[in-house]
Amino acid sequence: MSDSYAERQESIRLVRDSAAAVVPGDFRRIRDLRFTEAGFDAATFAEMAAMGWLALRVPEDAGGAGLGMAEYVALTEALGRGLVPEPLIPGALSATLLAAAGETPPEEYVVTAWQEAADRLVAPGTPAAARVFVPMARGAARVLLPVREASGLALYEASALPLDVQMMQDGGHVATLRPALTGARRIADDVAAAMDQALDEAALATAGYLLGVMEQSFAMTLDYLRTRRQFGKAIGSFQALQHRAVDLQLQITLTRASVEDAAAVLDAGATVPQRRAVVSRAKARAAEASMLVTRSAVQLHGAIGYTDEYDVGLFVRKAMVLANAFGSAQLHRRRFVAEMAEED
Amino acid sequence: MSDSYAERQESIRLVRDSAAAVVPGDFRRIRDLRFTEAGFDAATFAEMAAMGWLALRVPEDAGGAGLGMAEYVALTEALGRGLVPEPLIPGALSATLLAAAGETPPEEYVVTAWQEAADRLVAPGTPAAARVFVPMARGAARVLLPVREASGLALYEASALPLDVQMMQDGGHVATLRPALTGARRIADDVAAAMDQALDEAALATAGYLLGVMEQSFAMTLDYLRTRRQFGKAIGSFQALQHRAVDLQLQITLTRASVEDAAAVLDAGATVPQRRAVVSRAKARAAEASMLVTRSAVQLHGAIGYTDEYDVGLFVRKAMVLANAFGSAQLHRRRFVAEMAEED
Amino acid sequence: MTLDELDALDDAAFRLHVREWVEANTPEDLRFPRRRLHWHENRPWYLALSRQGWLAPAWPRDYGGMGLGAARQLIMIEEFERHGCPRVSDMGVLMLGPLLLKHGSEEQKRRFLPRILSGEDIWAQGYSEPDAGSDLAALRLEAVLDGDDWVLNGQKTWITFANDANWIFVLARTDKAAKKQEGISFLLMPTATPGITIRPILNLDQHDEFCEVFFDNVRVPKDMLVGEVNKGWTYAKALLGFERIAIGSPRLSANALAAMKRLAESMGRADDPAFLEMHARFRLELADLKALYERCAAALKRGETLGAEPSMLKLVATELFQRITDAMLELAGDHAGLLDPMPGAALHPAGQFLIARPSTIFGGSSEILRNVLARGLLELPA
Amino acid sequence: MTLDELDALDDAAFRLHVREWVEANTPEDLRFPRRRLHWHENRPWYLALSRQGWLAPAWPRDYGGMGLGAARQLIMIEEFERHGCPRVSDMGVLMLGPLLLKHGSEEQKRRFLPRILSGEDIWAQGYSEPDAGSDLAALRLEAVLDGDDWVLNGQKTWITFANDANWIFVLARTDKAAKKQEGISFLLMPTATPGITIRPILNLDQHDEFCEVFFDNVRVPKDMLVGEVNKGWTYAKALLGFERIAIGSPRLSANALAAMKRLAESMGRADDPAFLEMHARFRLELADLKALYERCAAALKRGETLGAEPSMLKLVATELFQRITDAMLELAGDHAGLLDPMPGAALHPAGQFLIARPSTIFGGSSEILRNVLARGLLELPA
Repeated sequence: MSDSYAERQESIRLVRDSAAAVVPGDFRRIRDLRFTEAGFDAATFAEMAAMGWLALRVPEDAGGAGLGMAEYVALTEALGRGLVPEPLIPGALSATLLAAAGETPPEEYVVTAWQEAADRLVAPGTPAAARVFVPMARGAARVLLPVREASGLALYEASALPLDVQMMQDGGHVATLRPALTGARRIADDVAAAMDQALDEAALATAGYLLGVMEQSFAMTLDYLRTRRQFGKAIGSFQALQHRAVDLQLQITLTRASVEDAAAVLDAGATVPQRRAVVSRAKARAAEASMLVTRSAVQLHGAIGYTDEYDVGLFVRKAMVLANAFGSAQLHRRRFVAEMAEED
Repeated sequence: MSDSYAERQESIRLVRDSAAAVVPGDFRRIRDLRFTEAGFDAATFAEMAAMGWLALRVPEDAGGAGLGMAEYVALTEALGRGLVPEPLIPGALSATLLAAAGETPPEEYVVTAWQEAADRLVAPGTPAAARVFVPMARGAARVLLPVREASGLALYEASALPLDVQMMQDGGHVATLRPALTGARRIADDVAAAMDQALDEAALATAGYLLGVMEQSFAMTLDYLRTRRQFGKAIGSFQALQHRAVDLQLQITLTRASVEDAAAVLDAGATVPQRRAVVSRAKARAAEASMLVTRSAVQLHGAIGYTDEYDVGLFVRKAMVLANAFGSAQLHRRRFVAEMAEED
Repeated sequence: MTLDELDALDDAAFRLHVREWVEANTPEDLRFPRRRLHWHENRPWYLALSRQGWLAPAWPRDYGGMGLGAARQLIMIEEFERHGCPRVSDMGVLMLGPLLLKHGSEEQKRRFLPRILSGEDIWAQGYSEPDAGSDLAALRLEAVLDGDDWVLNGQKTWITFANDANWIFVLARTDKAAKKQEGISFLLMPTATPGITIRPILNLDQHDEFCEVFFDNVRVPKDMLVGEVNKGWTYAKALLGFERIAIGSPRLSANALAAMKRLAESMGRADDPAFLEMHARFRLELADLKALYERCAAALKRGETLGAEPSMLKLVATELFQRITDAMLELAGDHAGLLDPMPGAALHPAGQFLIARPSTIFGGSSEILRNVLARGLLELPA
Repeated sequence: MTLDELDALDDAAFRLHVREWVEANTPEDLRFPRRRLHWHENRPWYLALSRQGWLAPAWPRDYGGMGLGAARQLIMIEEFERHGCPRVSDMGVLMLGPLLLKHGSEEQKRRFLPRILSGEDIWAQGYSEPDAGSDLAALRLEAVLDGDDWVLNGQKTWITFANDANWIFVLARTDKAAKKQEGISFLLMPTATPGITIRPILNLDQHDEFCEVFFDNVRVPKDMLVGEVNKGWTYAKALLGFERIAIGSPRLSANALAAMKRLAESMGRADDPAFLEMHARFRLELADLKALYERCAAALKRGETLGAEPSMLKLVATELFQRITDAMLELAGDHAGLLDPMPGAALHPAGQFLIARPSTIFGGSSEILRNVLARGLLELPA
């Protein structure tokens, strides 16, 4: 990660460009996949894996792309702009765990069932505890289970588990899984440190995705303000709406500064407390700002923004799902304070 | 307090009209009294006492006017509009205590030194504790001291005590007094209940004063918005400023509803928890709203609002002093929650 | 109890009587509905009110109403709200009825009012258009006189439950040469009239509450015009203020805040000091909203006319409702994104969040209300 | 160390060198001043910088400056801020110097620049007028050519420390017939010129930071015009952006937040969960402001030109500063109204609150900046 600034920017640009392949100009594909069985398209997921995105954070000598968090958040930001439903972030989390255990990064969607309660960012690994909010589980080829054992946080692979599925506002789903270790394959003795880091990286990647979500919903809102006319003029000429738009832009600008700063800190080799602090800061900001921007986008569109058929509503519903994924703003505010040394 | 609505409104109107006597159209008198020894005018105070305002809440059979809290907050609102510096509220508090002890309401400024720490609304009466934030003490003719004794919260009168004076932003002052009971006159054995009620009434009267402060500073701001021109038109025609003005009006409207509702609840004969809850609600709202309105008034006036010679600044400096007098918004929010039964 | 007997009660006894009847007669499964109910859902409650003669508290008794003053109407509304009675398909009762009573011909009154009271006719209100929402006077639905018929061409949108209604009243442009607010007329027609097409619009809450209505050479007989031609805007505008008092009720915020507390309990955060602080702030705001609402209600009960208060009330109430539901989403953690209510709890933060959205858009958007208050109440220059 | 020797250092060594010198040479009693200092107060620090040759990092070396690039200038600013160095009477260094260097005659440069560096001349900036603040181009101070002199009549206001300055530069209208932004010229004169009257204005913090300046038939020789006649607005506007980066520094908010914590300790509230929650939110906001500031600083260090960023930074920084000081007042309880610092503690919540006020008014008010960003950055229509 010691490349020059220019080299780094070029690498990020390449990632952004490649993302264009799965981010088309309209949201037809996104709409068609809503509320379907898998909630995403396996072929598109495979294409993303083939581009090396699943293993983007896996070191090159472990079969990955060995890229930095700066590239990862640039990628998820691009995906967020397109509301891409393929579960890259949970898939990449699993790839990182598998790589840490010495296994080849997968090509298909492998989901890790780490969460035991709502609004958590730790994997207790309680052997018998139900695993909740497992994202897009019906489309997963394999399930990884962290399990607390004497050796540490062991990692298992289980092929099938009973599912209890709940649909989400964005058209995807989450599942509750009950661990069944009978016949499960034991992959590693202790992935505790890798798990912690992977969860932080997933939280930051989610912040990046939310940045894309708010950028795009804001861009659509600006277009609407420029073209929609009321009382004989474009509504974007009304000063109260202009100032509101500027306030939203400030939130987007701050979110970008926060997310990209966090990525840079991680890429520069942060200590665990530093990593936690900057990730929590970025995720807290992205969660709050994405809700503000997407719900304001609906308000600024007026009545049409409240219809399901108009695309701007897709963004608020995506933010409703992801703002709290990998920890709510509340959780991250507290973690930030707990991890931060006193301010200078 | 069981008069008809129309009778009550007439009584309130009379109080408002009489207040006009000490609330002139300009702020010359207010400016002249700033940072002077007493901080207020003894003759004006005597005039206010002569109109029966000090003993407004004292029952008629005890020599007072026997009016309700509705009249009292209408009066303090009018005084707040004029930034009247005479310490009516602390004076009335003392009058209420004296009346409770069977004494005649005073004609001059008697101050009660009840407070032992910043941001409190209880009078512990610790015998040796310094009494702090005693308002306008240099202009007081007499000082009352509540003192905790075996009999309850006894009340003493002390003629002179060493002063440590601090000037305030509004041009008045507060003093720290050290109790000296030698030679003090013992007035009553237990004024605990009267003290509690008097403090609540003072807090609500302060909320009324703050309502007047924000009403008047907002009215001046509206005038300025209507007349000041920039970029070729009145700045009040700019929509962003219009919406800001509406938001301030909403706060004023809510404050009025809150203050007048609290006064009505007290006048209807509230229980102690009910009284505490509604007073705290009104004072919390008035404290926050008055700071918002007066500081926004400065901002909306632009550079001129930041000068000492322009009157709008007098209002923010008055609010800075009174927003936290008889308890900050924080204190009152907590007291409200502690006293309120669960919401329906 | 007859209307005369009701009149003889004092306010407290009247309230008690209403309360007892509402408790006994509101269907349990319709109370505190999460969404506005379709006609096929609210019909039992509509018909219960109809049978009791309580459907139209504001209409004169000559026309089947209760003929109550504002104070008694408010007591009824308060009791309905307290018991979570659902809103019925009420465009006929609330909007068309008062308008016909004021501007309709005697024949129109005798023909339409009884069928509203009986539930035979369910009305939809056709005002908004794709380019005439907040700027309603910009409407373009065209009505041209052809022999004895008006011929309508154009489109309406955001028509609440047009898919439930068998009749619709519309504002249509009958004089293109006139100024914006003039040249608009008020017309009535069955939704089954040839040329009318109704298309439901799914909203963000996945509910088909709104519809688009298309008019393609729709012929409406001349006698279906209400009042004078080109005066429709004036008639309609006088009634538009009505919705604002209802939407200024603290009930929605109170329900949301109660739900927030249950949510905090289910998340194990009910004793969390940060939650308690936030909750306390909302409780204070709700209490002040209630004080403002009751102040307006008391003025109405005294027979006073309200000026800017309903608009201020709507701003305060709807924006508080939104802020409470915004905060609920953060509190809900991973539950915030659930499409359906949370398993095992009658809680649905996402649903309440979405339902809070349109309250600042419809019935006078927050932006428009602020414009109007700035000019009208604060007398700021244009 | 000579300038060439400084050039030879890498950034880290340069920063260390600056830091050591600043630590050793900033007068202790001037650090972290509560208010902007008068010339008689900041003079020792001004002269120390002058003696060291560090007063004008941005000026070319030919004219006595350090000739540093943006990166090194920022390192110096960062170190000055870290040590709480006071702002000096810097209108000559920051505003007039760059303008003369770009548009002044060689004679003007040779005459005025050395006297700025030596502290012989202290300059005031005369731009704003009573009816030309945010709308600066509306200025009306009139300059009419009479023989070899310009004759000035009119008034300036909000002139920072005009009472300290012996020279003043002004924008004056030299062509009334031209359009608003045209017909404005840039003129220099001693404040002792006959006909000039300076009146200090007390601000809310009871500080005489600003002055009114009246011009009554003030005669200014022709050669005191900078550049071309009627081009003054263009010259001045190009420099107006400068102040915004400095005012976007997180330092003021950081200092206020640190003071808030000490205040909470002195109030016995440092462990109060509600305080901790509020403080945590501000810490997060401050950290993000720092990230944004450092992002802008890094771009400047790379030699990039900033567009809308300084304006955004100013909005974020000044509004955060205000919100922190707003919250401090509530926390301070009865201390909030004190005219002077709290007894026994180096805390003055009222002072910080008042000092935070003008930051959103001067140097581009928040309202004007939002207008400009809406049109320029967001490309919203006029």
